Amino acid sequence: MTDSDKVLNILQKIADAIHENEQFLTDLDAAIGDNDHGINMDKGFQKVATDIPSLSGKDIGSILKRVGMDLVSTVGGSAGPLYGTAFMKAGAVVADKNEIDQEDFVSIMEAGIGGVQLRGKAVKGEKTMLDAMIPAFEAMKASCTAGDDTPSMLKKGVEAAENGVEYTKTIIATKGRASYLGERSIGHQDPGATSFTVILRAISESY
Amino acid sequence: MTDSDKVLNILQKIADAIHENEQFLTDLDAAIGDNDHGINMDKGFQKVATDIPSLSGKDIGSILKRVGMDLVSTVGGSAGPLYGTAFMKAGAVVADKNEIDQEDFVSIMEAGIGGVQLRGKAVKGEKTMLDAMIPAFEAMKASCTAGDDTPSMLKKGVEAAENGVEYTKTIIATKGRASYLGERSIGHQDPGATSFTVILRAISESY
Amino acid sequence: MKKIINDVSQVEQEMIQGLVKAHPQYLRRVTDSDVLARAQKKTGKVALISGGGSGHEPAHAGYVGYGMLDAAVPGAVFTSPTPDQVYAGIKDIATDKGVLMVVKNYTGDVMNFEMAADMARDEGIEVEEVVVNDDVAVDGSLYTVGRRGIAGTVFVHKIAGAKAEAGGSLQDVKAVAEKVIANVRSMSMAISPCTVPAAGKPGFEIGADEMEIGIGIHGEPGVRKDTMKNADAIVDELLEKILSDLDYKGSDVAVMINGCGATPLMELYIVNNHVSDVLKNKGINVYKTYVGEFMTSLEMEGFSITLLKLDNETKELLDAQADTPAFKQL
Amino acid sequence: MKKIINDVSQVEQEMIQGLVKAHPQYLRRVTDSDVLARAQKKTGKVALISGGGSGHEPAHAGYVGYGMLDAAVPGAVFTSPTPDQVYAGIKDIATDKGVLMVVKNYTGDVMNFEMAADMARDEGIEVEEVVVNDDVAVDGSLYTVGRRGIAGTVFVHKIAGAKAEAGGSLQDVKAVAEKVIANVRSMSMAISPCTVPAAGKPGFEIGADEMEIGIGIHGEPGVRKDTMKNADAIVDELLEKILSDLDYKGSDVAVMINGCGATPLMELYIVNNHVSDVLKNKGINVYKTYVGEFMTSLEMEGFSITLLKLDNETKELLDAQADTPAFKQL
Ligand SMILES: Nc1ncnc2c1ncn2[C@@H]1O[C@H](COP(=O)(O)OP(=O)(O)O)[C@@H](O)[C@H]1O
Ligand SMILES: Nc1ncnc2c1ncn2[C@@H]1O[C@H](COP(=O)(O)OP(=O)(O)O)[C@@H](O)[C@H]1O
Ligand SMILES: [Mg+2]
Ligand SMILES: [Mg+2]
Ligand SMILES: [Mg+2]
Ligand SMILES: [Mg+2]
Repeated sequence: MTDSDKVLNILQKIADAIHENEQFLTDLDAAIGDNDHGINMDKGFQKVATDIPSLSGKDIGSILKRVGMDLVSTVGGSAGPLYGTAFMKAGAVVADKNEIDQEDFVSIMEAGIGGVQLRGKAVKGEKTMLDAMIPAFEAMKASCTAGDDTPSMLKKGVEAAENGVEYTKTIIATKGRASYLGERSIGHQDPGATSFTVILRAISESY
Repeated sequence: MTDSDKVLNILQKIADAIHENEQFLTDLDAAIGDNDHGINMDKGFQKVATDIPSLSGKDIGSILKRVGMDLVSTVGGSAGPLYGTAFMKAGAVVADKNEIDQEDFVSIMEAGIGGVQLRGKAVKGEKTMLDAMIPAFEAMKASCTAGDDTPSMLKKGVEAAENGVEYTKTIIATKGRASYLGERSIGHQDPGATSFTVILRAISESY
Repeated sequence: MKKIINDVSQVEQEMIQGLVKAHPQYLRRVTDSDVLARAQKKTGKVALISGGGSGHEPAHAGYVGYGMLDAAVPGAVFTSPTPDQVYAGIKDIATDKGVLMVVKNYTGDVMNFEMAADMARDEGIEVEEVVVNDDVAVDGSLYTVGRRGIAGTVFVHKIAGAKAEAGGSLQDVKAVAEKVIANVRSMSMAISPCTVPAAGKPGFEIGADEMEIGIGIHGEPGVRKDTMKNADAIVDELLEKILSDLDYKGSDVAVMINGCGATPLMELYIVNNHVSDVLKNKGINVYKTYVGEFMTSLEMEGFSITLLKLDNETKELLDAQADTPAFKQL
Repeated sequence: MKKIINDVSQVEQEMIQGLVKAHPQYLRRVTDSDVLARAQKKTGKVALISGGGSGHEPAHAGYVGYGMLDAAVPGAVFTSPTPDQVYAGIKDIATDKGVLMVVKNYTGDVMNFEMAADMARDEGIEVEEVVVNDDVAVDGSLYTVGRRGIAGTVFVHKIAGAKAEAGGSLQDVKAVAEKVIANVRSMSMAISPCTVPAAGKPGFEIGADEMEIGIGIHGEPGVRKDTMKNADAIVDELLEKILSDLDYKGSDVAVMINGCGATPLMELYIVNNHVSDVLKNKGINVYKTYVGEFMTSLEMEGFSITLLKLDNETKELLDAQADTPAFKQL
């Protein structure tokens, strides 16, 4: 079981991980986008980090919603509404909960993906964050069903996300700015898929 | 004695010499001016070269006036009115002549300098073309008085002009664009003094 | 990175302050937001709002004023503004005739503006949206995000703005904006990249003898790298793409030759010289030409060509008076 | 050198053609010359002519039109036009109220314009001249060629142009032009050089962490190289020079923040943000601010600050309507 304090703890880890990867994510976006993904994500998670103290004692649903709102109102670009909506939708499925279990994790992932798809109207294979998110979700769901513990479930999720990132190198983007490059987007990994993997890895490393 | 045909011949040599030195003169102007002296001078003397056939048979005064007008109407910048007026004034002192002698050469130089000073209101020591022209004129005048022949007179003129160019490296410009640089103009030779020396050398080498 | 700035994290804020200090007769900053609205709110007309990332100046704050926009929402450099900012703008300028959002077709812009519109609609504000997609460099098919919005957006501001100023209803203003969008096409190229201040290095690398064809306005690489060509050849290529996307033959067009930020105006006129000739040869009548910087990408060197096919209504609206910091017409 | 041009020897000609094709409602090329004059010659008023080397666009052709110039004479890039060209312009626009030449203080410009004036006077045309020398970067003493003319020239065009349009006599127009000249000061800096097309390489070299202070408008090096500073520090330095040259304390001023060609408008607004604050702190009242590209040096990156001290007459003339390709005021 994961309680609110642990969630706040994880959020700080995510913020740190994004901050460490700011330049890397921006460089990935320079290659096939507009050179700002790391900058934007870092701005958002720094805001989240600032808000952590004020979230102490809140239920996990409220915490995740607040993260979503922070992201929506600070990140901008595509990542802001996408990640923002993901966190808000995730918050909704664990509304009022002060503890979440392994299945909640899977539901959170599913709801987050729903949020991204609601906003961005993309599917798998379009070279977006979904190419890391969906495989990670599927791996975690299978692992959960198979009775793995949380750490192994998360490890499998990270592995699937990483493979998803690798997969984005092989395909042409049809959503997001990278789609403007046509063939030229091949060979480059998607920044959003990468930032999602950074986030999931930070979560996994907290267990 | 130098006849009209010889003058036209010399003008072609001058045009060739300026053309060869176009880049060099422009580079000198880049250092302390606006990067165009060679370009402008070449434009002017290419026009002169084009006009040479139509000047065949004309008296030397008319030829020089026409050169002056060509320069005034094609060179632009400072060099256009300065060299242009110099040639026009030079033409005036040999009006209607079909042949000129050594003394005429000296008068031509003197009148040319008068033209430059009429327009530019500069004196010696201001880091302009005058710092080559005036010493050249003085050397030629002395040489003429001493009874030298035309080739040696011209050689002495070129030598004096070259020394004048060297001298411009040591002084601060107080006229022309180089004056804006203040102290920074020291160490650089004046483009206009250099182009004058190129011209005089071309004349000298025609004898 | 060498830029005339103080602090990479403050460029947007200091720009906004500098804008208001320069143009107090035109611009006012909406309290507690980054939104730039008309100095005097105009009621009784449809209100127009646009925006997007900063770095495209004079777009969009430069177009706030009589006959064009009522507010502009600048995001971080090349990053679309957040919904709360757009919402603050909508709320400030909203009139009982409604609000039209002019959005450039980028995933981020569309999502953020639509989230804001939803927030405003929840409060009973009538909000409509048009999405500008004039860039023929990118595939406009259904299976992609569609064409991008670039310099043609300024024609939407001008013409829809004039319609609103003339008292058109929200549906009228939206309809004429959509007419412009249906009839405007653009394409860009660049010979140098630009550097997002916070990123600290250029968005792409380019060789001394190369150019990028089909660039967007965010310093992103183009759809194709090519060896550098002369101005006329580049114009031919861009025009061919534009003219094969929409049939302009026999029509009156407005032309915009837009500099990307660092292109000498001299070069833009050299470009226009050939654009004008080509159009004439193809039986397309140039009704009006705009040459300058209208939609830039920081210090990127390059240009875009925009052609807008006109009819009587759009001609009249294009010719109407405008008085904004960056677009004035008597 | 990578430029959007066709042929280095044709840049001026193609630009002139591109200008006329873009702005036929404003501009006409005077037959057999490079001169750009108003599309419709205006009689019954003093005619204003200006010019200089090309490469400063929109100066000066962009200022030809109602309320400003009657003709502009563009020379080769950074090279003052020849007397026959200036003469062709004077002859075309001359009215019985006379002609005022607005010349920037460069040896070449002054000599070529004065030769042209002499030619025109020989034909009985009344010609007067003012020489703009607003650049405080260079020594204005009697023993030098004096201060250069830079962006402040645009204020002379605007105010003298308005006076002429209002029916002022040649002496009136000249007097107000001289009043502007006496009250206007500017200073520039650059962080990158520019390349004269025919020269093929930059006018100066500059390190990644250096800037040139006190540059002119011809891509020439400045009076001093310095290590790069932040925008506010640069503004402080330029303003200090300007304010110590002329006492602006307590007066109303017009401010011009001028981009040299490649400076993002965003940075010019960041500059204005601090300029505006400093002036306020010093008790100088900003009456009006212009931010943009008014007097450029091809693709040079940098800016100039111009301050014009106003009185009631010059305020009114500054506020008057203008309608030219590059300067419109309602
Ligand atoms: N429609 C979409 N659905 C899902 N993810 C998307 C979509 N469009 C873009 N993305 C993701 O957003 C990332 C880019 O984010 P960011 O750089 O912050 O936004 P922007 O493209 O507006 O600059 C891409 O790498 C991609 O993963
Ligand atoms: N007042 C002057 N008197 C004499 N020569 C001058 C004067 N001003 C400038 N010059 C000469 O003109 C040269 C520069 O010519 P050029 O580069 O063609 O003109 P510009 O300075 O207008 O670009 C200088 O090197 C100098 O020799
Ligand atoms: Mg991005
Ligand atoms: Mg020169
Ligand atoms: Mg972005
Ligand atoms: Mg010159």
